[in-house]
Amino acid sequence: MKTSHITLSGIAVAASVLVAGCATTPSSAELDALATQTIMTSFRDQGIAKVDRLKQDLGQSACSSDKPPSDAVAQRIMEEAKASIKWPADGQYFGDFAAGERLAQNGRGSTWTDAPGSPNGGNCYNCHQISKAEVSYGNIGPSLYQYGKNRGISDVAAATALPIIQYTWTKLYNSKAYAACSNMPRFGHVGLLDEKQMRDLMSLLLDPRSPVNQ
Amino acid sequence: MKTASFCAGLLALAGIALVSPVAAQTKTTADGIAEYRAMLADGNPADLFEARGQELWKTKRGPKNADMSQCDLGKGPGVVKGTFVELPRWFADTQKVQDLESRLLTCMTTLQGIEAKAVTEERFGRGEQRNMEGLVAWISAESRGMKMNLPQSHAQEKLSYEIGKRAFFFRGGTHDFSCAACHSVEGQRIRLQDLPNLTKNPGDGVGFAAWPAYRVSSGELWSMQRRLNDCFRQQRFPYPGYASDVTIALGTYMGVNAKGAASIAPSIKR
Amino acid sequence: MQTRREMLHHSGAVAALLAGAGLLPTAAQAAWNKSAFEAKTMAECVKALGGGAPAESKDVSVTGPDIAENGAVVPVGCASSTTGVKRLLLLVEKNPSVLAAVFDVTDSVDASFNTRVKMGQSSNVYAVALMNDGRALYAVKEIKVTLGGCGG
Amino acid sequence: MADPMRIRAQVAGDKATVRVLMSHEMETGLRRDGAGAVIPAWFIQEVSAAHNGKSVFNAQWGPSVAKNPFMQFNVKGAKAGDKITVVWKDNKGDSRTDEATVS
Repeated sequence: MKTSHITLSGIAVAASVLVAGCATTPSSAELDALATQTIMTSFRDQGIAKVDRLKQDLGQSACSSDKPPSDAVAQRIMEEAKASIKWPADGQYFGDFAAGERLAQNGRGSTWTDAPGSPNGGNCYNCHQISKAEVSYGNIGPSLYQYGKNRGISDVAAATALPIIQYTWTKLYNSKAYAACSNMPRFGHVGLLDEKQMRDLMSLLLDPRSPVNQ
Repeated sequence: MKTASFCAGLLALAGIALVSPVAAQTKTTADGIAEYRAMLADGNPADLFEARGQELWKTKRGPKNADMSQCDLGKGPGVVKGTFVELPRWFADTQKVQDLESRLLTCMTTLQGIEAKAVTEERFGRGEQRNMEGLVAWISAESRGMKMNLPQSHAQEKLSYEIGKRAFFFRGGTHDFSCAACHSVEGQRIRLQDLPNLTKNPGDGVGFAAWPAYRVSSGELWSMQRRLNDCFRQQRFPYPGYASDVTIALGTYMGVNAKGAASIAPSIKR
Repeated sequence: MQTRREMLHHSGAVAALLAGAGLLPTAAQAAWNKSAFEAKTMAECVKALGGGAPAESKDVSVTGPDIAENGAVVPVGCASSTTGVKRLLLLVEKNPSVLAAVFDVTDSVDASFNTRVKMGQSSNVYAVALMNDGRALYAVKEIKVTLGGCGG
Repeated sequence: MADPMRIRAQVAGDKATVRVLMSHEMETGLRRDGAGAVIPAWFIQEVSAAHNGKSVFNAQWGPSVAKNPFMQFNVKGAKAGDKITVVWKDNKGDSRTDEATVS
């Protein structure tokens, strides 16, 4: 690999090369290596946020530039994500929509100011419109207002509802199953939310009695 | 300006607003927020920090009992006006690309003899960090209205930009976020906060041309280093070192992209 | 929350005893009116400042945004266009204590003040004019406080 | 000692509009620090202003006035060159007096 000789010496070497009037600009691969080196040496552990969070898996590294990954790579990311899905142990997809609303409102968790073991919120309103009563919502993700109603869910126990239910569970569990470079966290796969919390969010989105579907 | 274009966008959607109560409500909310921001603009507590910074610049401090009047922010010793809109830039004496804060840190250590760690290891808003916040408030205010114009002639300045760009798009952490996840598309918001597209010039007084800023939420003056630090915290990343290479490179990337944008720093933000 | 409320209630009662019922400082350098600042309702607060039963009036105005991006700083104003105003008050109904500020008006200033207050949640905000004849006139505006930022 | 106030006093017709920023924590006494201990109340309680040495109003504030307070008022009959003085005093007995010239 062409860039291996500079990965350890890092910026200092590259800098001296450039200062010495190197006629050619560094290659893209060399810049990538330098950037990685810079990132790795600029961060430190703080609280629960350790530097190992900078270790990228395929989905992260392939979605780390202004260009999307190749179709083949994107396909692989999505397939791996689909294979990662764990369905709820007892086949029970639903919980408490009121608890789901609280989770959707909660943007906390996993930062270096959060205590070890403190639960994660869903961060949902940061990016999505959900219940109509909450006017402070983001728009990075699509509106989820009337999510279940718009998909014709009048009874979550109906057999016809199952495909939508499983699609929704999959999105929450590992959003990369349907979009390789989705900006949505992989709540189930990474363990940000537990099964109970996922069920509560499922109810918020799909239960006909949920404020979302009024 | 940002708000105005946002409202214009909503007016363009008026057809939808007529038939959709949701869109109509969004418009009301956006107008209300714009009204709130306008009310706060006259009387920005950043003024208080500017006054402190101006005083600090000429105050003899540190083991060397020196003031900052010989500090070179890129336009020669003691020149302040116009420097803010050209940082980060290459400095020959340190052989580094430096942003405003890392440069001030150099001046505080070399001119005044203050220990670097008294700044880099201090909590934001306390001690020498509080002094730093005053200094950046005043120094940025001295370039208010001027257009961002970072130099890109030195190879290291170009390198800093390229590294910054890659750091901007770098996904990581528990939530798979990158800077770009929120700041690479127009018209996006987290909750009701507009997210400028920082991969290009987002316009006068938006994004890089608006920081440092007085943060209403904490009642403190936030420097760019602190702004980036809290972005990374919310990204669920580990802790970026104060004035570390990655934060300076990100400053170069955003600052170069903002070329031509008039600075309103220090501004006032939620 | 409840413990604190009880505590405040208790100290409020003590303050009321110390102040002596209805005896209010009228000197220019008036001491800080503890019982007014511990009041939980507009009526209680106005009473502590020597005013009568509050009545809504077009002669008083309250200004502020319809919606606040952050409850930590909410710009509000109180004003009165009529003569005979002795004091202007700014109150936030749902704050732990309702009273935010009292301005003693003289002929040398407009009966109009702007400041910024903290609001713990969406609430009615009142401007109250205490008149020389003891009347208490008010205007009200609802200000919605939104959750902002990433929420972490 | 507290930082100076920033006072802007500008003629507007037959009066002057005065805008004041004060540097103060305005701590409510209801918040807790990281260790769970109550942060004691610390806030400006009394504010007054004078025009060429003559008092124009007194105010009492509670802890719900926002941190780094802002205040705006109009002084009748104030002309360019006149002096506006603002005084604040907090619940710990600290105080600050600053003056501005009407422009």
